[in-house]
Amino acid sequence: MSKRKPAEEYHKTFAFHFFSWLQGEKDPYLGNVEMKPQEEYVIDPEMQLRHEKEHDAILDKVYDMAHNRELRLFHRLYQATSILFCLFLMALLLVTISHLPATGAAVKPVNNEVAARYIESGLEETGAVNIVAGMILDYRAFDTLGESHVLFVATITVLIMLRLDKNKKGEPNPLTRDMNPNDRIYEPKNDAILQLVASFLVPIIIIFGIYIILNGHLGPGGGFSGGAVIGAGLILYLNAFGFSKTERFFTEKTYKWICFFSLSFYCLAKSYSFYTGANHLHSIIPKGTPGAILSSGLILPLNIAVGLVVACTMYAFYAMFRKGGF
Amino acid sequence: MGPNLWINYGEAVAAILFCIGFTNLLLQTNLIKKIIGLNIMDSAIYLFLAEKGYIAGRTAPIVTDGITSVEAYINPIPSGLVLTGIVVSVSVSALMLSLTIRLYIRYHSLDLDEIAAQLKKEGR
Amino acid sequence: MDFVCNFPFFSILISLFSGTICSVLPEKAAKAVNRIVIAAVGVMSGILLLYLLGTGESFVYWMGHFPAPWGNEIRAGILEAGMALFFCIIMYLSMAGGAHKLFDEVEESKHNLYYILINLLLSSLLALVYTNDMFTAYVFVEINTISACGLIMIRQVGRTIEAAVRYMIMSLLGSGLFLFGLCIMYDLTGHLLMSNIKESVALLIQSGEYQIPLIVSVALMCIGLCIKSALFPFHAWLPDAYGYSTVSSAAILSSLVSKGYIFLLIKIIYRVIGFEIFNNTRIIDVLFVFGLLGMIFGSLSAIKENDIRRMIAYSSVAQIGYIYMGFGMGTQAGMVASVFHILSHAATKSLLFIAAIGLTEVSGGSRKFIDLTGAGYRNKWAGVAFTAGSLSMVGVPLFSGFISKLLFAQAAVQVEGKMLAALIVLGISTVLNAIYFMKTVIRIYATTGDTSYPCITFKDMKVHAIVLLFFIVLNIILGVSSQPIVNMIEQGLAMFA
Amino acid sequence: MTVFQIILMGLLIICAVSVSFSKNLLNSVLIYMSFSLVMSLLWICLESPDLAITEAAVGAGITSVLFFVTLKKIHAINIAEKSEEQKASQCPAPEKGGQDE
Repeated sequence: MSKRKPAEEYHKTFAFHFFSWLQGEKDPYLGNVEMKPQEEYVIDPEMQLRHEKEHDAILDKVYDMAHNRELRLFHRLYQATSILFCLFLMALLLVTISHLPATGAAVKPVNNEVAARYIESGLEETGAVNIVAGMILDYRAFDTLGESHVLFVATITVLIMLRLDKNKKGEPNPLTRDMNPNDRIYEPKNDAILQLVASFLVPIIIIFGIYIILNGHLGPGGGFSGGAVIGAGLILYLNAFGFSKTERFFTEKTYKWICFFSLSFYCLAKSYSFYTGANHLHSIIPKGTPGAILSSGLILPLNIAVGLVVACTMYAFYAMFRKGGF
Repeated sequence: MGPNLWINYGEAVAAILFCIGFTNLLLQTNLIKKIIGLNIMDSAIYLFLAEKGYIAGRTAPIVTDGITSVEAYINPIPSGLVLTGIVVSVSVSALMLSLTIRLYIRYHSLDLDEIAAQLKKEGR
Repeated sequence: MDFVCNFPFFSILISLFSGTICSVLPEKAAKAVNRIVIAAVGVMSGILLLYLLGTGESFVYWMGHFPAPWGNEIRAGILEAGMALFFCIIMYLSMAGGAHKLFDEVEESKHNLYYILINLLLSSLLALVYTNDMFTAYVFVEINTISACGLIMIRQVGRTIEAAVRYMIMSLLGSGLFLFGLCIMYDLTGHLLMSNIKESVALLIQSGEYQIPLIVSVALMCIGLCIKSALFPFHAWLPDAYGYSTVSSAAILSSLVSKGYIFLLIKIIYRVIGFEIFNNTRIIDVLFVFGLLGMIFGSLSAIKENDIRRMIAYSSVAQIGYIYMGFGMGTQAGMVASVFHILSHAATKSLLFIAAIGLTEVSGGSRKFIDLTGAGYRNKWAGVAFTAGSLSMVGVPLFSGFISKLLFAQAAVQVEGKMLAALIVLGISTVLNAIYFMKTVIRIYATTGDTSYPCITFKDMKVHAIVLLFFIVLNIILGVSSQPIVNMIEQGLAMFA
Repeated sequence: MTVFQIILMGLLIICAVSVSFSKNLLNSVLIYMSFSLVMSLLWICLESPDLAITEAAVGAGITSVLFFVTLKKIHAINIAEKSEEQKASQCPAPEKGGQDE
């Protein structure tokens, strides 16, 4: 590369274009690529040596079986008891299972009046063609309310663990240094194949996810599976185009408010239905004609709320794992 | 031994998988493998539960052609319970994985005993 | 139906919903919301308790439009309302007492997340207390586990993260076993609601069908909950988790989270299996033995420890052993003693944790006994409170610990075969308790202490001192007016059946 | 259909056992992914399409992606084999073999 020419001039030469094409920064067909290709992760040899030394010292201490007979005995004992316990548990469970009612039989304790009522009057009482959806979102809705909060609290704990906040003075978190810097600076490699495929697939995946959510009361599916599909689509988009593109429409604020509104709607709607149910009041929510898309009372809106929460949560998990924030 | 072991082969498989997962959780030193063992254990329970609802020769509980007789569909309750359970298991594994990342960044190890020894050495 | 009957439902929903709200609020507002919610739930539980004492009958509350075997239910009786009230009091006091430490130990931008966790923990505890459905119990057990894990690891030092991993692994083993037991039980009875399962179980016992699966299922559920509440051989995660997390977390974890699981176990014994049927199995003998072992080994580990927080944590292992010993006796009196010990231990243990933080503050932040010498003079309030807590733990009259030991001894006398073992171990354990707690008390009142540390007066720590005062008063109330509380527990247990 | 179910269940057990014994973390995650896929097929056989969709989207999709990111974060994808070799060459380490079940 020529060093005699000033930078501006050099940028116009063929050599510059050629070399930048060679390094993958520029594509004659797509134009400038956003970022440099990812460098291979190279461990700092000094760090590596230090870690290995520490590691060996620790290993010597922990697994120094020759000098530490007590420890060895304990390890052996632990392994032996664990294996014995598991074998015992397996034998116990197999014996138990051999005494359980036969699988596939129509007459057994499980198939009692509860299941019968769900099947026979589920369509009438909940308006949902998919009996499972009717069951989890109407008959046993309290479980499902708890379930969505399990997801919520798991996100909160992941945020606590992995979100890298700046401290009071605006300095970055000291952990940022320890996290692999390569992964944060060089975002996903701008791969033309991946981008082309993603631009095909992402809309299809997201539309399919929306179909699953909206169809939850009519066929297999529902808020959770549809939300997971949409989340997978968003993750694919992120991988293909990088954080700078997704940040245009999805930041932490978006996530916070979507989650807040969906969960609040869920809580309030279900509170209303629990309250009216327990106090034997008439619920004003119409059931609609079974089979139509706008039917089955609260099930469709609840599915949409759950779907939004799940999609955002899945994307948030991925973003947290990837770079410690959105 | 009771009479139904060979008829209940699905449940038996579930029990075996449960024990494999359990053993993994107890004996693996690597945290990632522990987490996989945990997921296998959870899946085994869900398989067990789903087998409970299955009735031979009947179809999935989605009303078709307006037929709402009990003889047409399998039991919908276990499916609903498993659906709830899967959500719980995915949340738990995300949480465990995030803990693993933090531990690795701090201690460069995935072995809990080793980390405990490092902690002892640091004296904190 | 009276309007009061809505209160259990309101308290669960308010605390769930406040968790969602706190996620968009800044820290100060989140703290206010958190305090208001805990206070409101406490007041509601109190009113509910008075109402139930008036009517003398428990009631069920539909969660939805469908009656018992089809819909979901919650149920409230005297014991449930009392527990909810007690949990709220302890939680409020622990939060207030540890609030000033929270800011040193947790990253600043994550304070509001702490309040979310507390709100969700409260809702899951309330749901565990009130629920009448086994699967709902499982879901809320999971919420409880995850938020407890969050409380441990929010102070991000290596020890707590490692402790959180250990805690999660043990807890998930427990959840897995519990869920498997639940599935077998569902297969045998076809129901998930507690009262319906109980009817079916009674029928099964009469007809003699499915005996083996029934016992296995009960055993699996028991083992699962024992693991989750850190009964003796499964306590490896406990000292680090309680010893290094923030002080509010340690107080809440030791006095509420493990007690929530134990309360669920009591509910299962009474409302799912039936007390007599449970007592005819061999499971109670196993619980009895592990309880005794826990009482001795927990205390022995506590004696060896030279870190004050970890010592208190090991003492928890011993106290949980007491509770399971009460279950193992298999009599009504043993059960009453256990329930009373849940209350007394919760009140005392959170007092000890909160007082210990006051002592370490005046010793340069060190928790080693050697640095704590003379700390009782430097922080008089914390010293007095710690002494009161220790006396209660050892079982000195006037304090709650004495009454629970008395109840255990009375219950043990009624049981043939287990009397000797129970009384001997109770004696040994009391002596061991006295050794390690009195050692600490003597240490903090030794006059040879390092005088270079600053003294703290009442003005510097008003809230902390008032909280400690409340805890001491709570302990003395439990110790002095124990008879009405014991009567209430008996009444509540009778309502369970 | 029964034969098909039995084959699937056999696959499940094979997957679960080989996860436990595989040395490479990337391999075990891939095997776990196929475990989830087999599971979702099995749920179709058990007439629970809801579960099949959810398992395919969550077990084989999201959970595995999270595993992959974790592996990337802890550099297990690149250096797992290298360090195994190093360890083997540096010390014979019989004690480690006992740990690895």
